[in-house]
Amino acid sequence: MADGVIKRHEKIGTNDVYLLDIDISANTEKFAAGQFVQLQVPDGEILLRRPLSIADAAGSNLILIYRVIGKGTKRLAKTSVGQKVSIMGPLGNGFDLACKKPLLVGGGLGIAPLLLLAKRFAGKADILMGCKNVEEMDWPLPLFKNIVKNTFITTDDGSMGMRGFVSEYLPEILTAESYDKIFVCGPEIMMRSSAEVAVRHGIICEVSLEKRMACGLGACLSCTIETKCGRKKVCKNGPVFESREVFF
Amino acid sequence: MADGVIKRHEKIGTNDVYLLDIDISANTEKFAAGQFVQLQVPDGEILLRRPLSIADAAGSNLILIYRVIGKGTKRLAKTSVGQKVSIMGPLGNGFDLACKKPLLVGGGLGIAPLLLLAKRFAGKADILMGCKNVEEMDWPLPLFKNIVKNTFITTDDGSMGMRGFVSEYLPEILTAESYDKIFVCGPEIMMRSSAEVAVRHGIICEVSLEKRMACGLGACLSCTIETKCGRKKVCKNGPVFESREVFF
Amino acid sequence: MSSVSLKTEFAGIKLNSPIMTASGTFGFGEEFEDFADFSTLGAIVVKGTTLEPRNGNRGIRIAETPAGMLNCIGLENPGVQFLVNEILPRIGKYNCPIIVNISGNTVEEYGELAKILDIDGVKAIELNVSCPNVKEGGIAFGVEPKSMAAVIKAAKKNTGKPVIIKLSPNVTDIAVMAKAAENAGADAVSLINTLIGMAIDINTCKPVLGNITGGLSGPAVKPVALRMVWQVRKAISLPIIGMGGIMNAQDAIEFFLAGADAVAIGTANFVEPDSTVKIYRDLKKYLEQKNLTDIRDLIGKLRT
Amino acid sequence: MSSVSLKTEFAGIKLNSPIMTASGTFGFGEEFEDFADFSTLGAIVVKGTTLEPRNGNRGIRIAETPAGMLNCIGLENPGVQFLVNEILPRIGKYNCPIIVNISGNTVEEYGELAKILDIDGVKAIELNVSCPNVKEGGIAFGVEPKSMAAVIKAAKKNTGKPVIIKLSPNVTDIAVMAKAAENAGADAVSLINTLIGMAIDINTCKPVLGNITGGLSGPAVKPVALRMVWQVRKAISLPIIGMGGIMNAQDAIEFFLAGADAVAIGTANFVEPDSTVKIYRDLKKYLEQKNLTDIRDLIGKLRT
Ligand SMILES: Cc1cc2nc3c(=O)[nH]c(=O)nc-3n(C[C@H](O)[C@H](O)[C@H](O)COP(=O)(O)OP(=O)(O)OC[C@H]3O[C@@H](n4cnc5c(N)ncnc54)[C@H](O)[C@@H]3O)c2cc1C
Ligand SMILES: Cc1cc2nc3c(=O)[nH]c(=O)nc-3n(C[C@H](O)[C@H](O)[C@H](O)COP(=O)(O)OP(=O)(O)OC[C@H]3O[C@@H](n4cnc5c(N)ncnc54)[C@H](O)[C@@H]3O)c2cc1C
Ligand SMILES: Cc1cc2nc3c(=O)[nH]c(=O)nc-3n(C[C@H](O)[C@H](O)[C@H](O)COP(=O)(O)O)c2cc1C
Ligand SMILES: Cc1cc2nc3c(=O)[nH]c(=O)nc-3n(C[C@H](O)[C@H](O)[C@H](O)COP(=O)(O)O)c2cc1C
Ligand code: FES
Ligand code: FES
Repeated sequence: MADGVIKRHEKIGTNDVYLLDIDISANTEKFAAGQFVQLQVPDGEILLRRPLSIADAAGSNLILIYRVIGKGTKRLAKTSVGQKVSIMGPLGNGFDLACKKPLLVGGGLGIAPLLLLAKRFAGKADILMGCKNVEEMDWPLPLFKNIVKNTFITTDDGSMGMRGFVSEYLPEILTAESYDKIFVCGPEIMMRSSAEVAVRHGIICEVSLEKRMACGLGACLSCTIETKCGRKKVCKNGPVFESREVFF
Repeated sequence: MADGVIKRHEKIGTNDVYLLDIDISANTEKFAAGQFVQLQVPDGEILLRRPLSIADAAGSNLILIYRVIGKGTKRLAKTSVGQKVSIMGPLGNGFDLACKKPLLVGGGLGIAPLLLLAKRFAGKADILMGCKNVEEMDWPLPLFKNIVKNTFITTDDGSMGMRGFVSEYLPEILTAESYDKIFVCGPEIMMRSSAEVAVRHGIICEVSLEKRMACGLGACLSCTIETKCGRKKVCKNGPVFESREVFF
Repeated sequence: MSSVSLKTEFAGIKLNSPIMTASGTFGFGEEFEDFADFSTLGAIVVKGTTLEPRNGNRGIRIAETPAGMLNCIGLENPGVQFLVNEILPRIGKYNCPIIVNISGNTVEEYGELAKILDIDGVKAIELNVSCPNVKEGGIAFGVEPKSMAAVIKAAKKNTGKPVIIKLSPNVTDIAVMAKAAENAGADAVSLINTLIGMAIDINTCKPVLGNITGGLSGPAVKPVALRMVWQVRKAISLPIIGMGGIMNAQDAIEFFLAGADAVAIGTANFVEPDSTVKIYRDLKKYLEQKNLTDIRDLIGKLRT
Repeated sequence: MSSVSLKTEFAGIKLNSPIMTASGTFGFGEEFEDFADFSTLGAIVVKGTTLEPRNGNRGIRIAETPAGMLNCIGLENPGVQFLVNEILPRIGKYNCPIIVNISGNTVEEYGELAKILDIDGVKAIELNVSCPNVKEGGIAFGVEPKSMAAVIKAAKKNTGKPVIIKLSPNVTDIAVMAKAAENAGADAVSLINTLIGMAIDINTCKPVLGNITGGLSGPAVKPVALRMVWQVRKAISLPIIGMGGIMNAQDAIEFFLAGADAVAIGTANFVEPDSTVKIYRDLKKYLEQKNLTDIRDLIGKLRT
């Protein structure tokens, strides 16, 4: 629980993608990539908190990157620098960094949490990112510029990088380089197909799931999923899972 | 109906009194003193509009003066310059200016609409204002400085002007000067007792009533009152009434 | 020009759109002359009318609640004769179907009112058996299938106009009430009236409302209203006017999908007096986006 | 030191405060360890428990609505044996009374559950006969006085603990249900459970919730909940746990004034996980301001 103050808030992507920089007056050093926060949309109209991944963290600053989807994020986009915002978190379990040669795989807004992950890997990770088209690449490209080794790109329409989905390009990449773990975040279908490729290549794969959440604390059971090891709560036991546990 | 933009918004009274200056991009020349607007509290948390008297108007600017009372005004106090705010109005009937020597009588926040009234009388009106104590006089005094002839003051605790209620001081003033109409706005009990004094002195008295309102248009019947001439709607037939019509 | 049509028919009445106003929230229409566009309104449902004029309840009549409001107006109205003699002639000029909402103290009064209103200038009558704010009549008839049926029959016997019964949400099973209404010969149902609620002033330790309890309306009740429309749609085949917390076209579309043939806009009129105009416009836009040309293609099309 | 005491007794159970948690919104307490202060909580009412473990409903389980939320969790729980063997021993350390909320498919199951839970570590049982999100059991028992009475009797026969019946708001007359509960031997009533509601996604034309309908909770329902507590207070003399949209001390005070002997905090826990702590603090402040020393001086003190 922290009362943060908005330090920066700007549209960074043509397609309604915003970056929110919040000073939470607490050290964020221990925040793990893949963890999330429950943010209260200011001004009282929105009842439930909204789960947003920690995109980046440094000092007492927390960076969230979000896309305007519905009522809550639309309202959030109207808040201004200087406003207070209540944050619960960090919540859940982040990615397990133990590996030698990591490949990050992100699709759409799922690219956001990979930012902190890339930083935690201190330059040794590669990234494969996929978006609909070149316009949607406007925000991730500059952000990842100096924090990853190699960048691979796909767009659905081929307007930048390879044409197609990341999972189609993934076999090629996994064959060319000897990654020992991949970290996937994006739409469920994209995570599923990427995980399949990873499994086929005998590479461990972690994915980050999204489910509607009320409490974010494991209490309300809004977010339970069926896993190979029984029922789990995305908010508490995830959002990051080993892919074979959840896609089976 | 107008979408206004907040041009100025500041606390003008120690006791949570705020001044809101809104540019409504429409000429306010014809707005009558005593009329009100239905203001939508920005940011979506508050459902119903709030009725606020027109305190002043010039060019396309509308001045509202309000005290923080409950949820709506508390929320309103948080809005900032530059924000849009939806205004319905001017609504209702204002004061009838026809008279030779007017005395304005205001209590507490009821002093606000007398500001525009004083201006409409172009300096020829006197004012009698009553507040709890000298602190509460902080906002009205400077506002009325150059727009009325004589200013009489009462405070409940005697910390400024006469000690007591305006209605106690009123007989003295009415005897000393030959006013031909008094205009009263304030708490109902103060309007009632002032109206009684006026009637006793044979002077016409107009009062401005407050009732909870939903529509402000005469449709919902939230605000009906019993008058000598049948049931009336404060929003549509008032808020200004001849005192003998409503206090009988 | 848009090829989308919002014209529709409801219980045999031709409507320019399926967007009506909810009784008690739109006065007699006149009050909204500056804001509404009567050519896009399906019907004006006027304030609840009784045989004799009524003063309504004393004390505070409205309170705001989270995303809603409570009212205990208590059927203040000038009486049916005044409506017939003074108001109906005046509002005829809008060329908009007028539906008169009526309340009686007894079954017979409903019949009497229906008879008096069986005149030109009235397109249908809506039976209010669900007003929570009056002691007699009102809700008593609306929570018990038999007395509701009696009211419907009394009205039907006395008028040739379509008779719409307005259902109370304050019941265990709204489908049972709707079926009883269908069996009693109602031509249509409208739902929901307000949920009974209360608010307390913790400074004075008194109820906020003069009548202690009041009717809850507005966005807060929308989920309940929508569920009830859906339940009733499955239970009967009469046309339905859906209402309860509709603030915008999205809300209205939810009601159409759930099975409402028309919708009524209530509390929204207080918030934005031109709500009906905006809903008309945005509803058209939605149909265009969905490549639908007729509002009726939307009704009841919920995919479950 | 403040001389105000929030200590109270409820159905014979000594409570540190009249502030409880509502079943299903506070897990088993553990999830709120970082936020709650168990010494200021009257009781933890744990998630609804059934004889066998349940998976709950498929698909989307919550939706936000204006000032409220819909849920169709569907009583997911690990079953009573797991509760007894694993969870109760763990949460005993909080030294906070535990009330177990139970649901059965049949009258007999309620009896069986009551028997299994007639153990140390359980202070009372709350009968959930009003869950709108499961096909069997659930609400069916909660809208009909006779079957509700049967459930109460089955439970009472099998336990020495106080039996609290949780009333459904989805009924025509809550006072009738409360009286039936009192006559059947219940030791206390709690109200309200959720109102049945629905939401539709107008892009997909499908219901938002996996179970189509869900239970509405949060500030939106507060006026209805408050009215029902007031009605029930007038109808019976059993102690009442009031709930429904309580977000802060002001809301809680409204419930006390209306006649609730204790309150339960539900949806508020999701919004502010330390809601119960804040309500405890602000409730004390209010009593001080009013020069009251005992929370019981507030209960039922509505001036009408
Ligand atoms: C662990 C986690 C991390 C996330 N991280 C990000 C992020 O970094 N950036 C980002 O843009 N989005 C992220 N999301 C998705 C984000 O929570 C939703 O886009 C957001 O809640 C939409 O809210 P809304 O009010 O605008 O939409 P509405 O559709 O109006 O919301 C209605 C309800 O559904 C929920 N909801 C809607 N979409 C989603 C979704 N995809 N996942 C979960 N709940 C949803 C809302 O929280 C709300 O309760 C994350 C979701 C989860 C679960
Ligand atoms: C015609 C008219 C002109 C007014 N002019 C002014 C003005 O110039 N300055 C000013 O400070 N106040 C004025 N008021 C009073 C002002 O409307 C209330 O103070 C305000 O609505 C309180 O809102 P709230 O949400 O803060 O209070 P809450 O108590 O939370 O409001 C709850 C509900 O009660 C209504 N309400 C509460 N108090 C009043 C009241 N005194 N009169 C009418 N409705 C009330 C609110 O509008 C709202 O619907 C005027 C009222 C009327 C009817
Ligand atoms: C101030 C007010 C007055 C009302 N008066 C009546 C009435 O006279 N007759 C009636 O049948 N319903 C009456 N209603 C109920 C509305 O017609 C409608 O059923 C209800 O408000 C739900 O719709 P809404 O949420 O869109 O307002 C009234 C509602 C309000 C808010
Ligand atoms: C997510 C969720 C789960 C719930 N689960 C249960 C339950 O298992 N048993 C029960 O009796 N009530 C359950 N309820 C109802 C609450 O206990 C409470 O009665 C209701 O939410 C109203 O209170 P509130 O508005 O403060 O949330 C649940 C409510 C929610 C929101
Ligand atoms: S969000 Fe409540 S259990 Fe996961
Ligand atoms: S506020 Fe609606 S009639 Fe006056």
